[in-house]
Amino acid sequence: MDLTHSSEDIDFRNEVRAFLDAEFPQELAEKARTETRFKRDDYILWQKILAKKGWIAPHWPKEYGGCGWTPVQLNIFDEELTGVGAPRVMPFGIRLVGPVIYTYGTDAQKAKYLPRILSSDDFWCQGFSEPGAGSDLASLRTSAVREGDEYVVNGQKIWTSYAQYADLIFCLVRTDPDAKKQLGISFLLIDMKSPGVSVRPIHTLDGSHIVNEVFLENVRVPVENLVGEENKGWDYAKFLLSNERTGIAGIGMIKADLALLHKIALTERRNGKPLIEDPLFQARLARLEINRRALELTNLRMLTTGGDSGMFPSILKIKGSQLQQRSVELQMEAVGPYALPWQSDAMEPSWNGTPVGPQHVRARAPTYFDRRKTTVYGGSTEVQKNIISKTLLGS
Amino acid sequence: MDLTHSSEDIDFRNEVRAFLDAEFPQELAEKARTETRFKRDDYILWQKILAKKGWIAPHWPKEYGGCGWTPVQLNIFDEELTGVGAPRVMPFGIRLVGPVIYTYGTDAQKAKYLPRILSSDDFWCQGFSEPGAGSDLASLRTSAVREGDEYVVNGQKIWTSYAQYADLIFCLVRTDPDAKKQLGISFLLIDMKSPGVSVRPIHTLDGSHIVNEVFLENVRVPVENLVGEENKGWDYAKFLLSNERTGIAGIGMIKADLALLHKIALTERRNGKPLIEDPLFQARLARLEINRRALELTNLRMLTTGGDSGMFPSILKIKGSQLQQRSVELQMEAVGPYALPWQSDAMEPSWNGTPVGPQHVRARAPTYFDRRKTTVYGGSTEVQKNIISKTLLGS
Amino acid sequence: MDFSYSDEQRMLSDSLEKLFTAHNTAAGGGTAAQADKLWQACAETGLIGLTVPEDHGGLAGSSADVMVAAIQIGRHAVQAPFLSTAVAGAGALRLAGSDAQQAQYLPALAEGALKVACAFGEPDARYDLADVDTRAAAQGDGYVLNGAKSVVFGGDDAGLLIVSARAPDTERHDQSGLSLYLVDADADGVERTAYALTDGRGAADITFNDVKLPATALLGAQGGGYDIIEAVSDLAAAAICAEALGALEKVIGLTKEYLGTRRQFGKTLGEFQVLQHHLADMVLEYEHMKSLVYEAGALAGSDDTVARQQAVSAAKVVVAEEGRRICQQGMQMHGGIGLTEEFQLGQFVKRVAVADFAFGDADHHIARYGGHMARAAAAAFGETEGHHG
Amino acid sequence: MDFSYSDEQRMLSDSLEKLFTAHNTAAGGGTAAQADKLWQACAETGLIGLTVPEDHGGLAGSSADVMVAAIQIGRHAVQAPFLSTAVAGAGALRLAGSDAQQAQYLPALAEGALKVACAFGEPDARYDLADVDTRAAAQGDGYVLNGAKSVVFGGDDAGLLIVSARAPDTERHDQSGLSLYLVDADADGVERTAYALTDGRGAADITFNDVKLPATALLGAQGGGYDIIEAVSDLAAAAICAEALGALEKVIGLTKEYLGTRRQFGKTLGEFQVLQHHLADMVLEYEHMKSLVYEAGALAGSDDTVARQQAVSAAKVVVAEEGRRICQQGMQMHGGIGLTEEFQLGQFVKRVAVADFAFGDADHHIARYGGHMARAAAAAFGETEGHHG
Repeated sequence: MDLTHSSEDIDFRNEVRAFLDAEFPQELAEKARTETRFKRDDYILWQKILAKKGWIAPHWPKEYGGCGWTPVQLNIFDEELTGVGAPRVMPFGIRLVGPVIYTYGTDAQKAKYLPRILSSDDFWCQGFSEPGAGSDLASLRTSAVREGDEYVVNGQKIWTSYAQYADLIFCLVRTDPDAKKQLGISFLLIDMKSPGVSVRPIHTLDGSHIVNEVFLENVRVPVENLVGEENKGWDYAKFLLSNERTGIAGIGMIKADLALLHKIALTERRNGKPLIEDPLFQARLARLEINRRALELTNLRMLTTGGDSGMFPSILKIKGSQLQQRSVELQMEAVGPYALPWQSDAMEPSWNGTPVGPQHVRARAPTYFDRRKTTVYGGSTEVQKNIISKTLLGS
Repeated sequence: MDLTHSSEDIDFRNEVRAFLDAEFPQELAEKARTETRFKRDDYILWQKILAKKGWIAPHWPKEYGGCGWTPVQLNIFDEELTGVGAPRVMPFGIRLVGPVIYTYGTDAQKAKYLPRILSSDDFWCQGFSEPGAGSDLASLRTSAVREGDEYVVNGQKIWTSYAQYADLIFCLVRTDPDAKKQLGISFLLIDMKSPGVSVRPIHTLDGSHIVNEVFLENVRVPVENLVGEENKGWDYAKFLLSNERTGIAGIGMIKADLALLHKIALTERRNGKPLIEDPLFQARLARLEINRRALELTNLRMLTTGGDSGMFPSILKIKGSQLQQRSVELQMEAVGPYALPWQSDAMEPSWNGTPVGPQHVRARAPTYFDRRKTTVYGGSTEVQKNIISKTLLGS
Repeated sequence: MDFSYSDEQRMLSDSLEKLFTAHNTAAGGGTAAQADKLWQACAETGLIGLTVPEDHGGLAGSSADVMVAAIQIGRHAVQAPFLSTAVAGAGALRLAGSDAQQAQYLPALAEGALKVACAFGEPDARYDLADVDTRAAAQGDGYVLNGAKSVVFGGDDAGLLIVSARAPDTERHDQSGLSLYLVDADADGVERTAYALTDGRGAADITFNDVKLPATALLGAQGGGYDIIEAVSDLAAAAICAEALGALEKVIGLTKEYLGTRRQFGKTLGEFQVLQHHLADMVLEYEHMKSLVYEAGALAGSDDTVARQQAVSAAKVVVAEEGRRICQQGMQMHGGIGLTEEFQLGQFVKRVAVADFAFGDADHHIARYGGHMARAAAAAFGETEGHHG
Repeated sequence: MDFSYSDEQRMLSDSLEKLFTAHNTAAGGGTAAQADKLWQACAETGLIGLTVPEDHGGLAGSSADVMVAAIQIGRHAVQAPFLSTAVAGAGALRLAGSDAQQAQYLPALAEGALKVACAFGEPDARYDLADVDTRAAAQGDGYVLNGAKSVVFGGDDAGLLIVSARAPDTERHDQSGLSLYLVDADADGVERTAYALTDGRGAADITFNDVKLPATALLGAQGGGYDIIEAVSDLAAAAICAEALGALEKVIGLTKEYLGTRRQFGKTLGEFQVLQHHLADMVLEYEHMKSLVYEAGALAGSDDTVARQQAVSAAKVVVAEEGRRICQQGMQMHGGIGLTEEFQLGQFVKRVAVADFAFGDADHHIARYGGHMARAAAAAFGETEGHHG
């Protein structure tokens, strides 16, 4: 048992910091500082810098462009990047479809897609959820009917993040309507510019536009865009979702949130003292910090021991999403009456109105509402608890 | 809308207070003050005083000895009695079997049992739960087989409170083994001195002995001890349980607990101040007080409006039992390290050892453990929530 | 002891139900013209003059009547400035106004011709109503006002502002240095930044730069402002709790409906025991909150300051804490759809979020309640000394 | 970064598993003879001298090794005074003892021949270790001790007491006035009231009436007691957290087993989704607690005082709060049977209850953690001023 970072890890952290000092663009740092929402160009700008350094897909196998880092190093990397407020690397290409392609794709698919994922020349989005199929993903109804060398796809996807930016979408589609739920599903790559694809924005309570509905009307997709075998898509989706879950504890983000929270709690005052010295607020904040500490250690414990059991990703997802919510909830509490003015628009880069209150109050209520999604997406808290109890009790 | 007590109610409260000043025995007050456990004689002593005043069964119909008080008055009565620390009136005769007998019993049963219930000459206990039938009461297996003018009863009851004091037990027994669960059950009155009845104490975590196992081996019970019709016992049990639930919020007890808690929090000190002025403890205590306030108002709202729906008893039971637990939990927190010495024996009237710490610390840990039962008995919290959601969603 | 609506209260509630349904308030604030039309209709039903004395054209209603109205306002997500004008504004004028002041302002208020906003909060004050840095200096017959107020409910379009300010020679937190002043919102030196709150209603930050006030601008006694400020703030707090109660009724109703219809894994969501129990928890807390909100409504106008503060703080703590939890649970059970602008859940959730942080947050009110509690306990049992020695 | 047991730790854990199983410790404390036999067996495995330096007959183990042992002690509900003698007692002697003092006491301690108890807490002090009213006055070559200590773990049958006391001319809370003294438990003027704690282990309240001490009784530097007291208390706190972790593993295991076997309404309890999720919650919190307890074990002996205090306080807060909740949930899901003396759940639950209130409760440790947090934040961002002005 040794709970300290090795000197190699410390060196690695310094290397990452040096890179960030040198390469993280000032304009993105300024956006992060002012809590201005990142847009497509911001993501691409940063991803191309990472790609140039060779750090865009560190967890990929080395042969495909990965870095061969240890889990602890991957964790340090994530922490340092979120620590400076870097835009998160869009997961759809790098974390989600990329591994599916290099694991199950044909050589042609690998050659065509992987380089453009690494270079951020393709912006991907994910077409899994449907209006009637949220947590119960396997009940999806979008159909793909084979006609010659093409599939004809009809259906609707929902909650598609950044579809408005996307060049490509990877979809689960039903290729065998008669098979049992999970058995008739295939994994298809679709060009967003194909005729019949349309995107409708969904505006969320926080006042932002990230998610969308994607409509697919007689969209013709070449059969070479099928990944793996027909009707085996559920297996690839499960593989993909297990990758999605491990990153979702969001420890880097929580630490960044807490740093901001400390700053706010030092600035805001109650009864003549900084809020961080107010006994009630301090106790809440300390409890949150202790939870962050526990999550971080548990994450490292899982990474270094491989996890005691299949329930660890769920354990991290639940606690992580709770803390991602709790930290912005305390940020909102910290600003008191300034949680009331609604300044979501002030988070847009194009906005030029008169802000209310100091910089740090603007994003508080919108961010609170935005974060409610973390216990819903990527397998809701309820679904994760089902998984944990199933592991414990059998089923 | 008028949330104040009427002048009649205030007069009534004064009348009860005057009675208590005059009649509540000094020796019982002393036991209450020192948190000494009441025994059989204490209960009987107090019940006979109430009986003499005509206040032993105020909620009964006047013709059977009730007082004709309003629900609000009944509430005031309960509050004042628990406020002075009076032993609670044992519910088994007065609240539970009494109403069953005067509602469903024969004239002979009424004449035989009701006067002795009112006079406390019979001490009753309740034989419902069985080792395999807790919340799922209807799966009980104790059998009663008719032989001539008698039933022969075989089986086992568990969690029988005060069976060690009891003269009589009212039991649910299975009289038709072939009928569906709820349909073959009858309601039987059994003399505890009958051959074949034996009682085994169950010692609980708090170090007290209240509950028991009751074994019934070839116990012969005259058929005239059957209440109502054979195989209709489930209906009477439901009637009885609905009476049990309304009193179970335990508002009087919670108020008495909170009064003690205030006293402790004024005495104990943290950082040089009375604990009640410590911001963290004060906030917890205030939250509990606010909940007590809400429960009390909700109880009165239910009593005066008849309740908006069938879920009100469950709502009161859940919140009431939570607060009964929470108040003694805070009492335990209030004494800090003095929660550690285990002094359950010091609560027995016969004990003559050396106590540790001041009077108010002794009962803290035992009482904490004792109160865990309140969310289990009388329909567990989980069962109550099933009832509420069924009311809301249908089933 | 009676928790039910009186006949008059039932009529008030029913008429507002009809009015707000007709104006489809739940669809949002609407255009300025629609908002004006609604405001006039509110005036005609007597809603705006609800607490205004009869001889000034009002209904002379109680704080309990305000609660009845506010519940409907919450249920229908009404964005009209009822709280600022009819509750706080009318309250301050009633409690502190001279006969002449009442006669001057209240009839116009009740008619819907004059909107009023109370400007008590300041940028650095958090929820401390005595933490006032705005100063009113005597000048000639009148005063000159300098300072800044923040998050003024209804401050965006009020014609009359009721401003707390202190005598220049008093210290920052000194309660006895505070007075209230009536300020024409269009007066020279008044500058406001108007904006919408989270739930869509209007508010403003307002600065006062050498604003000249006549002698008649003083509302109530010189130095007697603090008690009025607290009383008015409690009226507003009780009313916003009632609004939240109405909004929460909708949150629960929508969730219940969703659980009954949405299917997943071959069942309705309502067949999953975990979701059943979450719903039961929401209702359990809602029913207890309801009792406290009723009590706060009944006592918000009471002369017994301690009873008033206890009741209002109790309700406010529970609305803030449990209200937030109910909304979180409601959003969670709706999944993605509950987080969209399109679906109506959001506006009720946002309504509750405003009640969470307006007129004192949970920490503010738990401390106020706790203070009363500690004093009462000390009075009941007497101060004691260390006991173990 | 390595969270797994070393080979030595695994061996220690396995040997204790065997030892405690063989002695059937989970059945309760047993007779005095049985307890003695267990104690001797513990000494033989090296458990009692676990942290004693090798040249005094110990294993020179780390605080992490203590954690490994304490988890087993909790899992088997061992009532032997490991914590008081092997953790706190040995810790104080190691940290503050002169060579002569270590040579005098540690070998006997490691052999199981000498039980030691640290008497730091006082009747009115709650968890404030500087709040000491016991006084040691210089007299001739030595000292005379007067005062009272309360809830001394292992105080019931320790042969040697390590007592915190202050110089007579120092004030009640003055840390620099504190020193530690070695006191023979059988000395004249030492009176103890022995009793059992909630989990069955022995403790005592002890008074000192003009107890004469030789010059050699002083442990560590005069006036240098406080740092030692805090360090020893943290060693004990970390160990009792590990005990609780072991006990909680049993609470969860028993609950899981019960859910899998007990049937109701025609199903096993484990088929009810609400109970499934309660169990998931218990495990979720347990796993996070485990990480904190590991960290506290790793850092409890650290020279970095801030890191030590943060890690210990973090673990202690979570053990107290979540540990209590897990136990409540475990009892609840067991129903009546979980509340009986007969069923083994109770002793593990009581074990956790002792960890809840020993060596600082949740409020004590949240304040200590919060203080470090606030100081670190201020250092990182610098003190700032009011921002809104």
